[in-house]
Amino acid sequence: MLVDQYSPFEGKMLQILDKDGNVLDESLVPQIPDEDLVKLMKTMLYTRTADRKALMYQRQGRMLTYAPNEGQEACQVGSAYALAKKDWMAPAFRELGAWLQRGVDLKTIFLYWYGNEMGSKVADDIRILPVSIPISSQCLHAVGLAMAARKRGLDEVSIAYFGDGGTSEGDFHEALNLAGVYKAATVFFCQNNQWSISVPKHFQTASETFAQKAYAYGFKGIKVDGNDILAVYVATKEAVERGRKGEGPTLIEGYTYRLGPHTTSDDPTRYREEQEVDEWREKDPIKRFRIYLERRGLWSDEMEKQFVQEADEEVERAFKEVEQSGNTQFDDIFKYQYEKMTPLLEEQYAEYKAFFQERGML
Amino acid sequence: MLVDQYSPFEGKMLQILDKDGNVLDESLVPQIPDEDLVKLMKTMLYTRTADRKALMYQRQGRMLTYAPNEGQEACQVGSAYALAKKDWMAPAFRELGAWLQRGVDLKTIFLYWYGNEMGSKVADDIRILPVSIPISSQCLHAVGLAMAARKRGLDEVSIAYFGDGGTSEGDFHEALNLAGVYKAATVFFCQNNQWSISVPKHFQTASETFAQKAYAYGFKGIKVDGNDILAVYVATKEAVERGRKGEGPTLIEGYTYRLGPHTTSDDPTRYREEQEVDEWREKDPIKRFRIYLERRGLWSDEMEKQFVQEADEEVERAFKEVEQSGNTQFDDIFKYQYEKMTPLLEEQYAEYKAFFQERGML
Amino acid sequence: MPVLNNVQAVNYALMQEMERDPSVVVFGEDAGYEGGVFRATVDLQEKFGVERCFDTPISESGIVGAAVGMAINGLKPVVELQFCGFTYPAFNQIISHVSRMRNRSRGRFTLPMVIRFPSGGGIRALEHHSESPEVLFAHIPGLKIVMPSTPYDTKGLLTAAIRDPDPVIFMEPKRIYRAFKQEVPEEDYVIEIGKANVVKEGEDLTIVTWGAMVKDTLKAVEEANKKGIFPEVIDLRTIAPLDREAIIQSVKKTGRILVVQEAVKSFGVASEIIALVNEKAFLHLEAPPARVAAPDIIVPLPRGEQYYMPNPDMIYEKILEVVNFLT
Amino acid sequence: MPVLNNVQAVNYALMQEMERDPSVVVFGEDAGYEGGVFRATVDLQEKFGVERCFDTPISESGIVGAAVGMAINGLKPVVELQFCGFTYPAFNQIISHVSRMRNRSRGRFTLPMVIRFPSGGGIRALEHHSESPEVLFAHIPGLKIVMPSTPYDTKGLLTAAIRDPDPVIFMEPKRIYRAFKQEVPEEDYVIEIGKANVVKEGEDLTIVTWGAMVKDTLKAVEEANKKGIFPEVIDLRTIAPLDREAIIQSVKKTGRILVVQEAVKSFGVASEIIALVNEKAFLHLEAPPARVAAPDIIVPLPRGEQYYMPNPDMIYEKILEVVNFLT
Ligand SMILES: Cc1ncc(C[n+]2csc(CCOP(=O)(O)OP(=O)(O)O)c2C)c(N)n1
Ligand SMILES: Cc1ncc(C[n+]2csc(CCOP(=O)(O)OP(=O)(O)O)c2C)c(N)n1
Ligand SMILES: [Mg+2]
Ligand SMILES: [Mg+2]
Repeated sequence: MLVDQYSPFEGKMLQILDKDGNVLDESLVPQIPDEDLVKLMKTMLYTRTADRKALMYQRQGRMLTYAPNEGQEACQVGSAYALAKKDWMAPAFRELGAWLQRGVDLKTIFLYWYGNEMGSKVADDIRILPVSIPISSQCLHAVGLAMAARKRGLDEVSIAYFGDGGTSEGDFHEALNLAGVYKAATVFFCQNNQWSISVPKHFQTASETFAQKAYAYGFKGIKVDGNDILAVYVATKEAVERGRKGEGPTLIEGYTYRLGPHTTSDDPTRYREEQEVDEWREKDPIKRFRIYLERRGLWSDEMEKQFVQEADEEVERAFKEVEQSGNTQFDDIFKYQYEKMTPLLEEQYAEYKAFFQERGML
Repeated sequence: MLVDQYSPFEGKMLQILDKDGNVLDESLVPQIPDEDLVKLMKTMLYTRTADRKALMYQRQGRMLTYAPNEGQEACQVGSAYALAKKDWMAPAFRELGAWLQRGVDLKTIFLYWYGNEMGSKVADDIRILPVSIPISSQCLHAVGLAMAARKRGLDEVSIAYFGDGGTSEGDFHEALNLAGVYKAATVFFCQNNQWSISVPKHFQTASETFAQKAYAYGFKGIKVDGNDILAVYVATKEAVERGRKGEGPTLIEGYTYRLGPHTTSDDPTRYREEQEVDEWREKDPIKRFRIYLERRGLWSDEMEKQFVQEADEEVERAFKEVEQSGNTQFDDIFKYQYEKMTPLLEEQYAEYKAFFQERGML
Repeated sequence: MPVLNNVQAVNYALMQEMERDPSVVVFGEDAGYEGGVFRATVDLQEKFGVERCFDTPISESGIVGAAVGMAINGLKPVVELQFCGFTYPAFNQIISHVSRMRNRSRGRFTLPMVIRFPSGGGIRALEHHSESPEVLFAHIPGLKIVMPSTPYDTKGLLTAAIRDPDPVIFMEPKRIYRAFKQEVPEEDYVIEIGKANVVKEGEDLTIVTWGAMVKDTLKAVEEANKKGIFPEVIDLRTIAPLDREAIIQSVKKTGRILVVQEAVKSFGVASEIIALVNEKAFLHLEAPPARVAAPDIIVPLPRGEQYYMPNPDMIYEKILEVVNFLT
Repeated sequence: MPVLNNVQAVNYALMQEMERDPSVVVFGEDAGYEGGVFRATVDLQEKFGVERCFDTPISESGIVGAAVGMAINGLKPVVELQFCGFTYPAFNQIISHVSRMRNRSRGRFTLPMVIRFPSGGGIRALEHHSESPEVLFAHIPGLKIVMPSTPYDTKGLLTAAIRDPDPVIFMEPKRIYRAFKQEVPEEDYVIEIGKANVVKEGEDLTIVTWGAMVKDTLKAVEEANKKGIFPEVIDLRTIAPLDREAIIQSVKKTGRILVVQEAVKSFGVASEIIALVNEKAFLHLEAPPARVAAPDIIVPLPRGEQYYMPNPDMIYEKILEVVNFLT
């Protein structure tokens, strides 16, 4: 098993494609149908397109705070691809690629970042929890999802995403510990993007790697090149399969980088060097996968140009729809506190409704 | 260094005296003056005497809830002996031996268990924090104490005590993580007494050992035979010295056993086998140290008999004093909320005082 | 009909609901094999197996957070937190997720779960074992807060809580866990969450209280009765949502109100009730709304607790004060 | 005199206190190198070194718990929690230790520490960034809760908080961090914790408010003035301990009271103020004490926030209602 071959204590990191798209070890290359390889490429590109445009909309004052994804596409698309439809995903807040790979439509995602809760009401057949802002709190939900599945005799697996900074919170610890004790079929996916807002990872923990933290909980961790979609996929796939077979949780550290700002409120030039960013641009996850696919004859400049143009238009369309109809309905802010409004809420609802109606605000 | 020689990942446990008092490795025996060896024995015996009598007083309805210590004397006395006077101790709630070794007088300790906050007002020159009930919350205080010392240019070390169950809490994690990041001079002493109330340790964590959890935080952990006072002392001493030199924290797992009930409210026969307790009685920390000292000509039946009798009387005296004057003074429940009573408290104080005075209750 | 005390009624309700609904699972620290430090979950593991009633590591945030995931994935978790003072480590999960998942997901993900714990003081326990934190939960939209005062209510309310489609904080006044017994129907019944109970009708004064203070209040009321004073006593049963109707109607009748709470006085549930009465029945008030509560101090260790806990004598005095007030 | 906005006043107070007292240390998530996500701690690391102003891992319980130990061992920690909604993971440390260490140790261990965080809504932020949790802290004995509303007050109150021998929760209304500037004296001054500020004298009605709502209230009051209504406006400055004298005296004068709070209505600070007024000035009341607050719902994401936040218009309406009430 890979988790045994790549011990974080020995400083190992699983990598299949190097930064220039060369295959380092043919025996590790997963059996992915050509069609899917192309789709993965497209999803990464679509993610980047949507991400950049979201940032742009925000700069134009049309979108609210947004947490950019650029650089982490392989971590997200690759790991999400390893899940079955029945599996559960518990994201943090920077998981655009994972959401898209999961099949959530961009309009819904944009609606959330536009500032409307309806953007967290994903289609019923897609198993993804809403964005979770309190750091690492969602890790516990993932454990609960997997525990419930087991108790109900279902072989569903869950995946939780969190960052390098997320490993510092008590909830991260409690989640991994519970998962170890109950052998929960949870994949803990740490996107180590080197930064937590302005704080570099070595101020988060003195641990050499994040992957090794798994050993404190009686299970295994593996560090993978998070910019190598094949490595990410292979490691996640193994973890998912082990979970599915009842072999418990796995911690995966995806070694990657946030190329953009923390959020649109952040100015990274305050705390990091341009040079570091440039170095990581060299390791771009899309770039290397493009070369790999080109070499396999599955991708070309032309295909890319055409796809990106289509994507661009689609993203634009999605956002414009959100802009047109994305405002929160007054009723909705009262309607979902409980299954049934309490008498107090009924009263307040009527009062507020009258207030805003009188002023022509509804 | 011992922490390097005894890797928890290799299943190693530091032991110097076996359960029958035989020295396993002469080279490990610490240089402790004979006089101190005798004192350590006495402190362990005194702890046990006080502990058993506390239990008895509670059974007689004279003492409130009490958390017995029996079986863990070596862990506590041995580790506390490794501290300098300037060092700080942050106990949980089952640390009678550590309190006594630290020099706190029994009357104060009994006053606490008798139900009076004055029992947490330890003499100013003894650096021990009050009993901390919320599991593992005190670990963070220990880190803060050590960080403050460093910032103030002092070489004080802190030690935090907690149980096997304590490692499951978020605060345990955050404390070890912070200590790792700041290289805090904190010794984390986990008394793995196999049980957390009714829950056996393998339901607390899937980790093979508690000691190995240190590696998640970038520092080292060591498992020691917690019923062997020499091993406990040696490991703690090394940890304290490393902390003092600025080499950061250490996690020590003292492998031990709680021979008594969790607290006086607990009935351990509900959840564990008599046989298990018997086996651990064989490994009694006092028994083996007695043999060791006898062989070194430092201890005898006679000495023990005499000491225990004196201890018995002293404990009795201490408790009786508490019984006589241990009630909480009415004023005290208002006086220490803030440095100065707020106007509201002044008013409430006067009201309540009048109420109880009218009824002859003050 | 079985005759049960309060903690047995908890156990009985859990037992029956677990039987009725296979999706109900019960867990917490020591809640499995041993059946809880107060024996509230005793026999459940034996009866329903370790998959449905089990022990957890000591991690309150973990317990509640895992329950969130389980509730989303088809179960009805009823979790036990060991003591009121150990709910705080779970506050982030409770406030940031338990109360919010339905609203956040606009109804897609709902949390039919219950968080139970023994609450309040008066058992001469260690620090942190005597808290009355109800207002901390009551201020949080999206939660329901229930506190029973009798075995009959305990069964009916806990059953309702488990069946509720929304998360319920179920606080059990530990001081009266074993204080008295009552006949508790074997059959299935629920007491509606959000409805108060008029335990004693009266004309002279409305007393609103809940949990263990109901018993103390009734003692004081007995004394008052001897003086010819007949208060109406309302047992809230549910703290949030408040049964505003019941309170307001009663105050409109009596013109006077006293709220009795075990928690410290300031910024507590009593304050809200008084504010409410001001807004809804101000012109009916014939005396200043009053409170009996603990002083604003940290719960003392047991040798000081008698000075802290509101007691029947204090309630009695306050009844006289309110009733004798002349505008 | 420097002209500063609120967040600059925070920074200025920290700077001066760190200069004055070498035992003051400042830390939190991003509070070191970058100077905080709101720039409240900017330049402090550069000026005082990494030992006195530093970044922490993302662990709120850890930050507060470590501060407890530091305060015991001779430092004066002033910690920043990044947002109001991220204080919850630290609740156990705050409630179980910060508020209690002095009392628990009968005065031996005291905690001269400050927990600062940006509070309240109105900045179109993500979920959990708009909470007004003041009442959750106010109910806890042993804490002091401060919320300034102007740069001048910010400096004076934060200075007082840092020098206070007891722990202070210092809530900074982020909506007005940069809303306006004011002259702030360079010299050392403190504003006494526990004392409210009558920001506008008046006869017709007492309005009690705090934090960002002071500004909105003054807007509404301006409108009311145009109608010949002259409310007295009290800025609490300190939520706990409440300045009861100031409130009661004013109500005795005006006979009417309106409390304006940004938090959800039920079980909030306003309720306590109303309960207090009932107890202390009932016979002076000429109208039902009233509240303007947010409805009892979870703070909506930004596209719904305008329906949630109390606004000057609502306050104005309520002023009319209270003033026009005839008994
Ligand atoms: C409990 C909590 N504390 C603080 C924050 C504020 N915050 C938002 S993102 C962030 C940094 C997260 O870093 P990391 O986990 O590495 O994820 P990344 O942003 O790099 O994806 C912080 C501190 C929060 N959201 N929740
Ligand atoms: C936060 C918190 N949760 C629960 C408890 C209740 N409790 C008291 S002791 C205990 C078990 C502790 O086990 P361990 O840490 O192994 O210490 P031991 O009792 O064995 O010394 C529990 C659950 C508590 N004190 N604090
Ligand atoms: Mg990161
Ligand atoms: Mg234990």
